[in-house]
Amino acid sequence: MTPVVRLDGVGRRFGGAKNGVAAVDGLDLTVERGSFTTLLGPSGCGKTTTLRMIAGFIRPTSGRILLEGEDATSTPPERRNIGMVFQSYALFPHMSLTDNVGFGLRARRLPSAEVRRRAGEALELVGLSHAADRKPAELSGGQQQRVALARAVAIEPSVLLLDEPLSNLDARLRVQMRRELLRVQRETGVTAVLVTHDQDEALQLSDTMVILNSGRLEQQGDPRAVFPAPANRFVAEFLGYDNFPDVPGMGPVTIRPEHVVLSAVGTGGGADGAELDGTVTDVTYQGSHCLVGVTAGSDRVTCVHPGDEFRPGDAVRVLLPRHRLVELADGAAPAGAR
Amino acid sequence: MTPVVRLDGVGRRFGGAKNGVAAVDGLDLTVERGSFTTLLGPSGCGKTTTLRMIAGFIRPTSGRILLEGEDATSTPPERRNIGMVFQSYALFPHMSLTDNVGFGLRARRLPSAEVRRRAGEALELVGLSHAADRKPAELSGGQQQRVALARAVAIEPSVLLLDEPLSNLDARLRVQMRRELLRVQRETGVTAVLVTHDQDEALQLSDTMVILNSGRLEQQGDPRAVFPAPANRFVAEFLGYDNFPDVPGMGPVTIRPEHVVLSAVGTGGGADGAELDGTVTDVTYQGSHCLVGVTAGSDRVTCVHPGDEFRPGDAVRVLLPRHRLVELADGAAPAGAR
Amino acid sequence: MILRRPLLSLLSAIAFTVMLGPVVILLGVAFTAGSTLTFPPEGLSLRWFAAAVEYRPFIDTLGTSLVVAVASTLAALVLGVPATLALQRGAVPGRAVVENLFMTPIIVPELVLGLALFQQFMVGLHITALGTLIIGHTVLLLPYAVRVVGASLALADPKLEEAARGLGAGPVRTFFTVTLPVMRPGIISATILAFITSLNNVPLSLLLTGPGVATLPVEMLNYVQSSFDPVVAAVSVILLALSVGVALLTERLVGFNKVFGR
Amino acid sequence: MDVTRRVTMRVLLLPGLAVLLFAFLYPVALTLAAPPDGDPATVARETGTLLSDPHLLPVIARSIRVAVMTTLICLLLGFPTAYLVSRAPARWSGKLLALAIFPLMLNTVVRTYGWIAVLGGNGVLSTASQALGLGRVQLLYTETAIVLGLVQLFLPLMILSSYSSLSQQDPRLEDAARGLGAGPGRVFRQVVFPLALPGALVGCTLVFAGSITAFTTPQLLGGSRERILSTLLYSRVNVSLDWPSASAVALVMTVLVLAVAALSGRLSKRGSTTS
Amino acid sequence: PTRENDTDTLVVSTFAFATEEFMQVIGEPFEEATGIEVVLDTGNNATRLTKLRINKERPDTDVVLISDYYAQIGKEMELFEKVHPTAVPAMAEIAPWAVDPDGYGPAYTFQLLGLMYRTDTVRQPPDSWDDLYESEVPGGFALPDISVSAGPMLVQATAEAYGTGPADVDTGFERLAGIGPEALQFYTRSTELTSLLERGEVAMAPGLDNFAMNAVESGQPIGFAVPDEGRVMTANTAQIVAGAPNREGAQEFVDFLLDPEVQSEVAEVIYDKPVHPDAEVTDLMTDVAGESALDPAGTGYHQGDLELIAAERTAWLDRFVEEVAR
Ligand SMILES: Nc1ncnc2c1ncn2[C@@H]1O[C@H](COP(=O)(O)OP(=O)(O)OP(=O)(O)O)[C@@H](O)[C@H]1O
Ligand SMILES: Nc1ncnc2c1ncn2[C@@H]1O[C@H](COP(=O)(O)OP(=O)(O)OP(=O)(O)O)[C@@H](O)[C@H]1O
Ligand SMILES: NCCCCNCCCN
Ligand SMILES: [Mg+2]
Ligand SMILES: [Mg+2]
Repeated sequence: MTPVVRLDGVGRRFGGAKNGVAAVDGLDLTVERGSFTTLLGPSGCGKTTTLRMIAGFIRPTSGRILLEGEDATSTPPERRNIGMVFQSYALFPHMSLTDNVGFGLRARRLPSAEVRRRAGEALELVGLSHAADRKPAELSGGQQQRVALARAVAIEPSVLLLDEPLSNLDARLRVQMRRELLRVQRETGVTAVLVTHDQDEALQLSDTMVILNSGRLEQQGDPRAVFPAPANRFVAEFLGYDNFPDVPGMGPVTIRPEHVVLSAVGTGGGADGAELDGTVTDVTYQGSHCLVGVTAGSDRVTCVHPGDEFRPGDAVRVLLPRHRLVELADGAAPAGAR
Repeated sequence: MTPVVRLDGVGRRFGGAKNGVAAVDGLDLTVERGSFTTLLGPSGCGKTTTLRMIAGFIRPTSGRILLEGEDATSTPPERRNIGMVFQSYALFPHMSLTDNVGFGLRARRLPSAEVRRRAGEALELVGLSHAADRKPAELSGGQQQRVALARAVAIEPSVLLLDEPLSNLDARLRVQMRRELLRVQRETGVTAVLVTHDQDEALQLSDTMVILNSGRLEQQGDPRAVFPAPANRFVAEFLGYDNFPDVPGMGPVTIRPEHVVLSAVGTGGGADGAELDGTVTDVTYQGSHCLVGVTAGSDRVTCVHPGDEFRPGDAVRVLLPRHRLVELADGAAPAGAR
Repeated sequence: MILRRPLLSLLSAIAFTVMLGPVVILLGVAFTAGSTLTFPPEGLSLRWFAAAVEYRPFIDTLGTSLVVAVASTLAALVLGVPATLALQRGAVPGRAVVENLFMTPIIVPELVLGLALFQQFMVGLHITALGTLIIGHTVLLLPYAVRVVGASLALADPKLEEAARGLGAGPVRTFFTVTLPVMRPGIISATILAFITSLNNVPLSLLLTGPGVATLPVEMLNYVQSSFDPVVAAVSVILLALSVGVALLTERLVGFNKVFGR
Repeated sequence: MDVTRRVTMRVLLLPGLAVLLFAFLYPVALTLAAPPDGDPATVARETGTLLSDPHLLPVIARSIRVAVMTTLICLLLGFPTAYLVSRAPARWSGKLLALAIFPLMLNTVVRTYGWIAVLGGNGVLSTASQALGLGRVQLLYTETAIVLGLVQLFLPLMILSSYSSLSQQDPRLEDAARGLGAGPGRVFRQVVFPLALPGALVGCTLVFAGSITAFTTPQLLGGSRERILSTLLYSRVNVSLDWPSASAVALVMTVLVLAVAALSGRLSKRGSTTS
Repeated sequence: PTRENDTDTLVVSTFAFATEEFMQVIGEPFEEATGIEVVLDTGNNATRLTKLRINKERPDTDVVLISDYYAQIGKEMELFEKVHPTAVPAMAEIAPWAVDPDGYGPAYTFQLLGLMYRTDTVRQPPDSWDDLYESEVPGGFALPDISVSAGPMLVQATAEAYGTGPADVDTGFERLAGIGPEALQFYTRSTELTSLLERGEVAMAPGLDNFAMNAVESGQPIGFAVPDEGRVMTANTAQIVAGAPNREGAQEFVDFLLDPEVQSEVAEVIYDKPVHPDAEVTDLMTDVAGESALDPAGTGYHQGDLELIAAERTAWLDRFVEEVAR
């Protein structure tokens, strides 16, 4: 089966060939029909640029983009049959929900009865039939989000592009909308590509996650394959592997805070893994657990600990279970704050 | 010791006494010196309004506000000695960082050498000394955030007010800035009041968390006291207690997903608690664990499960350990989506 | 852009042609060696510029025009900026009505305003011609000040002012150190528009002249009533060059797109 | 504090309002109602005459026609220009805007004489047309000439007001519309234009008001045959010195402009039930 | 600022035309002769009359130089003083037609209505209004708008040539209505007319002899013809404002203006034809208007019925637009 989208060595520079920036740099990418792909990476890594190239809003400066197997590198956006959901929703403020959702159908010159019917169905899908005649300003953020989704799927696009569609929502609503999104994608069977910088979102939603760094691909695959085996330090850090201890006899390794076992000095011991003695430097209460920072020699280790019994200054023993240690291909520099 | 801030039956209506809305309704609140207090609650519950009344930007329509023990209900904001950090940062776009940070000091007519020195120190505190001469537009979001913080603490305010200062930042940066915020607060010893709707943020940062709902106080206290014992269903839901099962012989109870124990039917058993048999309806991969949704009779239970072995349709046994069940004072209506 | 938008580009090309065509003609006429206002010009010379600079009434009235333009622009800003502030930030009741009220001077024929001011102010209240001119122009420019400055203030984050107050700046200090600088682009563009409008105004100024007091455009109008040579074109080019100088400086310093947009 | 603030704010409004009332509304109302050699009754009578004289009604009609045509053409030419300028790269948009503001600085009389040199029977246009074998064209002293002159006069105002609306538009709305399958034309008509309508309407009001009250251009380009309200006003004030009758003309003009301003306000409100 | 009994300055309201030359040949010599400072207030007839009317109670102007038509309106509004012949001795010396029959200020210069034409396209120089009214004008023609002095003058000249006399307005309008639709333009400024002629947009137009002087002097193919019948002229008059703050100065000024030497200078420099018989008329003036430049009344020129025009002014305006400018 031809992939819905294929990027073939796609690059995009901004601001001239000489002193410009390469926002995207020789990216190869394949999006399979019906799949949910997420593009994950830190701010400025080129996620939006990639998505906008797929949508046709900007053109690659190198490489090719194939849609449904055909070269679409220079097809204008309105002839790509692509549904796009923007971070800011970009709803037409002067149109009712029905008109917003029906816009793409009208652009396809469908008869107006048909437009109304399908716009109605799309609104139904996102549970907003009752508000069909309202204007976007009369909706809450979550509702606007759903309209944007309905508008994008109403045209039955060959691929649905979503640029951080949830990041304007508050935490609770974000979780709720993620479910909604997944449900709509499954129900309609649409191929989806979602941009996010939230690893939870990527893990939860995607069939394939694509991790980008500075316009280049770092790792790609099923979350269940990528998550337990980050290819390098950049990916590991990005996926929440906060600890990079020096373990004697091993190359660069990493371990997740929730896999580190913490005990009072003198207790426990004997388990298979590396053991370090250290001192608690900070404790962050997180409700169902605490995040405990421990300094052990030159290493700093962060542990998720179910109890709340440690206090800064306590001497503790840190166990890094062998089967939880993940070996890294490189010791690349950390992702670094913006 | 007199509390730095005291709200005494403070209320605020918008839009006339008759048909207006009470954004804040008879709120009593005490902020102790040097403490970190968070105001937590869903959108529209009155958090911003409360903060703006403390800052003096709007006046209460009822009740009194005491600052340092003195009635300040009608003191204009410029005479309250309050540092404020806005969600949008509100940095002065036409001034350099030094001038932004020194603004409050110049307003206090300090000699300019002194202004420069203290602005420099404040920028040092947030690690931006190197950018002192830039304009805000030349900074990244996280850097702007830090300037806003430096500007607010530079005046050595008696209380630092922060209105969702982190919600414009992306997830990674948010976590990083939280630490930064806490470090600055501890280092300077300033009294801080922070508004958020993110429970993690509140748990992590606060000495006292104040949970508001529709302008009224729902619960207040040390997170370590509030979190394990939510007073009612509203607070429980807000703190992430997703399950409200019917347990025979008990009143309304709740339990966190991570405390529910899931096993294949037939295994386990015998532990102290309620047991339910059910069917897996959905599994959400979250990297280090899965969220498993189970339907058991009329109940829906969400469980955090460390493994990834369950699939929708599997028959499972759900254990609700007795010591994890939290009894609720009421069965109040859920917080409801916006 | 041009290739992607052929129709829009064509319309816009027509727009610029219509707007700038007369400028080209004006230049041609002003530099002509001939003695009539014909286009294309008959040879090139600077003689009409020499004549323009030597013609006393133009020099004398240019002074008056500049005084009136500067004074009325300043007055319009001094009155208009606080009013704008109140309209944008002050929760003024009946705001729409007040806002429209400030727009009314541009809808009444200026000839009528001129007659009214002459009758009620110059004659009724014995205000000098210069004073009445300045008052009249101030009224005429008020809408520009309120509208253009208002547009820029509407875009500024109101939280900035709260931030300043919270940092201990009183209302006055807040205004001068935060609000005013934030409004700067709007104020600059309002200043340019207002100044140019005043400098070119004829109908309002027509009656508001007195012994020894007239404005340059009125004098130019008088001049073309009686002799029709390229002197007036030359004066226009001089004025144009002055205005363009100011405009270029503004574009250099601020950027017109910032001034009129975002 | 919000009370003192509110009071302060209203105080700020006072000087401007006072000047407006004292130096504009009061003298204008007084002069319109009781011009030299007239009283309110005379003015009312003259207004009645103006509105019933079959020879003067066409003048009103022509004024409206000219102003409407000018406004529409300014909109047709100015809005697309503002759009292109607003979407041009920043380093271009400033210069293009400067170019568009340029004509505001030209003296009206001189500018209008420029048109005479273009539109006359022996003018640039006619010469070109004759060279092409299309014969002599005499556009001067026609309604077309008035409209053309006024369009040139007021295009900058239309461009500026539209630009300020357009530059505030979220550019992603255009992306969204194109992504949904709308071609550039449809995006422009259904998204860009409706959203910039408030700015365009302000521009229309300014242009309409300007066209109704402009005098020099219609007088020089239209001539006596194409008499409109402003030239009628001029002849009442400046030739026959018939001030009551001039007041009547001015009243009609003012009412016309107010009506258009109200209409555009209403359209703008209806169009922008936006956020 | 009101002036009361201000004998040091003299405010002269005058045409905004050649003001520099005006000061040079009249203003400054007068200042030298009397020690009174001359201040000009310039503007067109109507604007200045409007200001006088509104200022009537407390005038700040002493002398007004104004066209006869507006002078007539001003008289009816009681804006001017009658001038006692002893106060302005020169009034006894000037051409009799220039003395106001009602005793107001005298005419001090005059302009003749005739036919301006292009000498290259109009082969046979016109010699009668018939050349306008009864023949096709090759190259087209323009007419004065009713709002310029030549407009009402043309109505009266036509009335006189084809009707019972200058007051036979119906005939005047009727004849004009016959040619109105053919006119290219109704000019509203003298410069508009000269520009039309110079650019060859029209070949003929009724106009005042002064309009032609510049063109003739600079050798352009433009001529001026005096019609055989229907000769109407317009005069510029010097009026003393009722209640003038400096009445004596005003009287002296009017007398000065009529002085033959001053009149000669004015003719030479400003191209205004004198009313004092002893003043010198330039060759250019006689080249353009012939004998009539020397003695207009002698060749049958007259000012028409000013009272009639003044009384009917708004009606004429509208009538012109309705019947002629079509
Ligand atoms: N129009 C443009 N002109 C110049 N540089 C640009 C432009 N658009 C993007 N860039 C640059 O290209 C890089 C990638 O940008 P992009 O918007 O694709 O990042 P992103 O991964 O979407 O980041 P974020 O998470 O912050 O949205 C950045 O360095 C950005 O500054
Ligand atoms: N100026 C105002 N006029 C009218 N109503 C207002 C005003 N400000 C706030 N409200 C209303 O008061 C209530 C509380 O608003 P507030 O801004 O304090 O909420 P919040 O808790 O900060 O919400 P969010 O998390 O969305 O910022 C809301 O219902 C809001 O609509
Ligand atoms: N004559 C009335 C014109 C009114 C419009 N003024 C607009 C001026 C633009 N600079
Ligand atoms: Mg992005
Ligand atoms: Mg808030």
